[in-house]
Amino acid sequence: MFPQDTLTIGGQVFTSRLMLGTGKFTDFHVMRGALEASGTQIVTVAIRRVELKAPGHVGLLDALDLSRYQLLPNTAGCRTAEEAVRVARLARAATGVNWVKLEVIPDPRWLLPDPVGTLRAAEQLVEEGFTVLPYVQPDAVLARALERAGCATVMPLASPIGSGRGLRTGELLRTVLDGAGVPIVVDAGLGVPSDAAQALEAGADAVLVNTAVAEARDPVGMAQAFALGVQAGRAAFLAGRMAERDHASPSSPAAGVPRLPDPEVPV
Amino acid sequence: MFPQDTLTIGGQVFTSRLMLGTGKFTDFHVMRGALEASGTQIVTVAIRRVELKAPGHVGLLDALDLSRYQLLPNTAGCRTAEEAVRVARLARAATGVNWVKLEVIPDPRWLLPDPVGTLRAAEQLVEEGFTVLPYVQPDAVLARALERAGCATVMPLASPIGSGRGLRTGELLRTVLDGAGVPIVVDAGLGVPSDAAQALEAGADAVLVNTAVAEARDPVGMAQAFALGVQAGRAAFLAGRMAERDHASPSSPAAGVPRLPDPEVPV
Amino acid sequence: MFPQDTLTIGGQVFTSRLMLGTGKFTDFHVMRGALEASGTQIVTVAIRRVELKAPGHVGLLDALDLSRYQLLPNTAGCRTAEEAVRVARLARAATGVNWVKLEVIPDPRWLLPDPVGTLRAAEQLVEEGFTVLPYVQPDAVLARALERAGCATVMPLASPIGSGRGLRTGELLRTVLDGAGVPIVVDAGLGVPSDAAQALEAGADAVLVNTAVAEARDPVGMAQAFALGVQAGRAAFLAGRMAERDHASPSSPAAGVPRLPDPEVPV
Amino acid sequence: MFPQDTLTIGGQVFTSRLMLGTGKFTDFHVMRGALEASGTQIVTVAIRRVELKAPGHVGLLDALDLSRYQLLPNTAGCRTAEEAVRVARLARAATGVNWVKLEVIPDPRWLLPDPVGTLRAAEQLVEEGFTVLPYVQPDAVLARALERAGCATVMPLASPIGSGRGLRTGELLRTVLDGAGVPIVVDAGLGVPSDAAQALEAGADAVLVNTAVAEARDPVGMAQAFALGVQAGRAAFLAGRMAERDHASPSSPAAGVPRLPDPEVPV
Amino acid sequence: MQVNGQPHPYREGLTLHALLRELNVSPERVAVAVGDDFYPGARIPDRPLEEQDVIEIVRIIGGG
Amino acid sequence: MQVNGQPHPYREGLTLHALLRELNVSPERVAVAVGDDFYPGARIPDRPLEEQDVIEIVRIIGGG
Amino acid sequence: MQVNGQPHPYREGLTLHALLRELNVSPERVAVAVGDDFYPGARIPDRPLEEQDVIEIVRIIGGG
Amino acid sequence: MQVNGQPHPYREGLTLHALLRELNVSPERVAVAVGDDFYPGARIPDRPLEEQDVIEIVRIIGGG
Repeated sequence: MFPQDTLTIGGQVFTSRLMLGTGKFTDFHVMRGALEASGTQIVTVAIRRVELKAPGHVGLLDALDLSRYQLLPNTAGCRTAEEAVRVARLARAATGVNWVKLEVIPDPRWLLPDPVGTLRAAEQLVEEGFTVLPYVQPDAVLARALERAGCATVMPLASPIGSGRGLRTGELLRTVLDGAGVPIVVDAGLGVPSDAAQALEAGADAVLVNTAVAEARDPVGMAQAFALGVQAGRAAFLAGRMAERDHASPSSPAAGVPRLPDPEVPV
Repeated sequence: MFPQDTLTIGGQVFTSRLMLGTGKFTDFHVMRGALEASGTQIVTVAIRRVELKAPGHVGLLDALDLSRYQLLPNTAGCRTAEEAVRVARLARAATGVNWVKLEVIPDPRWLLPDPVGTLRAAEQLVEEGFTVLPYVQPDAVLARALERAGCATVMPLASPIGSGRGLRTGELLRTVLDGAGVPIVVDAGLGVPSDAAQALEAGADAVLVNTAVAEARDPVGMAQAFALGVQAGRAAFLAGRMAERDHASPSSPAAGVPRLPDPEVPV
Repeated sequence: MFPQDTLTIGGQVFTSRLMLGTGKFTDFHVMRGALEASGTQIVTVAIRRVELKAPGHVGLLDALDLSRYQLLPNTAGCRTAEEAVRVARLARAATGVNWVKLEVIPDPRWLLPDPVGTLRAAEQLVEEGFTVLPYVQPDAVLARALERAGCATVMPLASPIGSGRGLRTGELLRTVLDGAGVPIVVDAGLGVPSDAAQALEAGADAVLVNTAVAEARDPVGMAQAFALGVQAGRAAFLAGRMAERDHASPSSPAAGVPRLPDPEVPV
Repeated sequence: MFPQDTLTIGGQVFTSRLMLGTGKFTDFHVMRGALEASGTQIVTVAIRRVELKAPGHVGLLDALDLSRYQLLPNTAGCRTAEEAVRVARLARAATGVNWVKLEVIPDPRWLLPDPVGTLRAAEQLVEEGFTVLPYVQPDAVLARALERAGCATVMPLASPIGSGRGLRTGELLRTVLDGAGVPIVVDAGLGVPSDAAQALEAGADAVLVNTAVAEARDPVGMAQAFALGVQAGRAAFLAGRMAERDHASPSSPAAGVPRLPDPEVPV
Repeated sequence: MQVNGQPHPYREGLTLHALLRELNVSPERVAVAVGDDFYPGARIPDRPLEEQDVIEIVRIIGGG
Repeated sequence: MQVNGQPHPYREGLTLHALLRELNVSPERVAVAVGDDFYPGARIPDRPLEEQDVIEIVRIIGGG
Repeated sequence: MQVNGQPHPYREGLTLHALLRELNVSPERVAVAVGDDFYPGARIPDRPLEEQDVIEIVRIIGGG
Repeated sequence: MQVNGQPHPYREGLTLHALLRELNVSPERVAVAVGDDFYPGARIPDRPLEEQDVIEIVRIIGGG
């Protein structure tokens, strides 16, 4: 749509600003349809232990056209920096990809990330040559520290993971966006396309969505809806919104209205 | 996009759900570009007195490709039912079109419509064979009365005209949408595409935008952004949004995480 | 608290700005405690048919100290202007009080008032010498019409009756408050004291609460909480709030901080 | 008001839940009036270098009745953990008080705290015997870490310091409140009493206010307004709010309405 | 005759006081309407009733 | 005679076409009302005018 | 010996390939860690294992 | 010698009390740090100062 408007992460250039997760889909067929409809170019996956002695089965990687998507393995489920670093290394071995969506989440109820552990793990993984995309709360000071540590993006949350509550952290997101030196990707909690559009309108560079698509009544339709919402928000950001007014301002000229000589008192 | 998903107003079928106003544009060239980019099929215009003895000039109608757009003359500037009815008749004579966006607005500061005068004017204009699209506050009882009076749509406001404050009346809009028998078109106050997407996601059938496009830094780009936002909101409405959760819900499976034997205490 | 800050309705002077409804209480004892704790001076009641052949029982009026409260009978349950006028007359006969909280509500799902019917009934009741307090949607034009009709107040809703959803109509409430000539009483939907405080801070003259108190775990404690919230909001309105800032502004002087000669890079 | 409802911080028991800052007041007289009207028991102060060779003048401490207030010196202006620790030691020497409101703020535009530096300074100051009240972003994981480090409270921000934008971080505040083991004091950004009431209603234990009082048109009146708002919010929290409803629910009984035999169609 | 929305058996010579007695309604704290005439409980007249009268007997209860 | 809200000098025998000519208004894309009669530009009759006529001459412009 | 968080019977001379065979794990699209050594499925060495080895065998699945 | 962030002329034999006198600072309600030693105003020692000392003299002011 804007061929010249591209997003660069870790030295790679993307035209889509919508990242999609692959969790919670009822089957691979629906998942592939949603990925297709979303136009996404970056797809997150998880690392899990092989069920021992279980019969073999078709795997996720067989279901994905790896030539079309940048894989983004996550460290979901890790509670500490140490676990996250180890899972990132396993992910790299399993995929051959050195990108990682870094999640260090000690809290099972709200799934909120640990700022200190996330920063420590990010420093370690950058040193090991990973392209690190850390999941964080919308903390501008932490975001700058992660930039200095060499992270490729910062991914602040909109609301709790999988809640679909929308962009409830706009007040802090604007402080993260202000003067950011790496792409800001709003991740977690987006429920509808207008949430994604709001993030892009505010200046976010991209969004990541999973549950809102996978749990929609029609995941493929919703994937397309999010693609459109992200494009709408980005286009509006580039076009420059009107200034808000406190009062009304007529859209039609005030002069020259064919008034009646003596208008009755209204109502 | 959804060829089968059409909007019918006054017996006419439309594929676009974005109506555009023609006020406040710097010149006809920019206006035409914005109409083009918006994909709109319904365009509002105003009626004003000819400046007497003024030199002739190219008119708006010469600037519009009338074969592509349904004209929607408004009664902006009218303070009473009587003035509005008279301006509607003048509009019909001037355009040959019997559609009218009915505005009865006694209040110059907030440009809020008069519910009683609007209903009275609507009854008169319907009787005279007009296709009436009344501008109102988001009042569900008034909306039903306008339906019964034979109006083709009801057009509740999002916030004051030209304010760009967005959808601030969602709490009442949902009552207008609930059980509506005619298309509900959200008019006035939308500032960015996410506002429009919100309205469509909530179930509105269309939106009307003018100032947000005309006063954008790049009106043509913003017109396209609104087109995308409207499509996104409609697509999401059709796809059926996920249910909101109060707490978090992981996007990746909880089981099988490669945990370390004895995790340190986080942080 | 502010003995000089009084509220005048229908020629009567009040020091409390909290009106309380008497519905939904589990028993008269709790109700009396809540009225006491709220400090209210205006109490709403309803009119209902006597159950024929039912044994007599203690009535609400016996449970109220009528010397302390201005009774405000409502027309709840009336669908039309005609029913509301008749119930107002019955209420006057039953109480000897000529105040009436006018409700004309055709819609059972959202309990939204009919603007046209409410205005017509108000004109009739004012002519009959009633002190009329109409329940309406936050429609500034209708509010002015009710003023001209001689109503003693206008009572716009915050959100649907009994929903406890809070002040969701602030965008329209500010237009009702702007230039109002009679006291504006926010009625319906308030759930917690901060909702009431917001209404008073915005310039509302009073609020009416019922469900939020009657359905609280501790109705007497909640009645006191609302009394405090109303006082807080009114005091803030009189004291004049600070101007909002877009950015931060230090509360402590910027100069003279005992800085270290060469600060490390933060984090 | 609730003598039995007390707040304990650092082993000391307080009946007021409103902390007040002493910055930005036009003069000591107004400041004393505001402290008085607020009923506060905890007062923040700052540490600054003596202007060398400047004539002596009455100091803040001479203007405060130290027998009535717990002094809470802050480290405002410090950019690093090291600066903050040093200022805390200077504050203890200057006041004889070992409480400190810990602020480690590298960012001059938004005045946002550094989570890592704040935690490191907190650990050091706790070890030195300080009662530490750290100013932080609403990060539940960081809050738990500060608890474990021995902090006496956690003080998350509502919006940027001195902005008066109100409680814009409610979505994250609820995660900080959920399962907190120390008092949570909402600090920074509160503009009006309803903001404070919202924080208390949500379960916060106290709030700290400065600019909203000092910059009000009438600081003394606003101090009282905040005192009432805090009491209202706390009382509501203790009384247990009603459950929200999606739709309306009548406050008056539905049965027994004196209906007319054959109601006209409404409107 | 209609009382509180229900049909009520009419009989020749029935008066308002008699009706209230047979309905077991004590006039304190009620109000009565016969057609468009409205009476406080304390001043209910013992007027004769007619077959087509629409009668309303109400009281005050808790409401918001 | 009133034209577009302004008083206009009336003279005996003045017709609508003559008025438009002297006002330098070309009938394309305008509409005219004389009292309660409304005419598209293309079908404006050359009707005689009277002193108390209220005349409106309008066109379409940009509006929202 | 620990495999995927569970204790696993160790026997003298056991190798990594042998372990995968007896666990019925085909090496495509898995990754294996033995302590701090990480191996892609395609390059898993047939290294001897020791009793105190901590072994992890993982694959890619759907996640957000 | 540095005092409150500014270089300050050092002279042989200068003591803390002398410095405060020449700076016209009365010790009530101030605090002083010499390097990592922190002194309440009431207990400021008359210690000799050295050329490389970093001295801080602070007081309490209004702040939030």
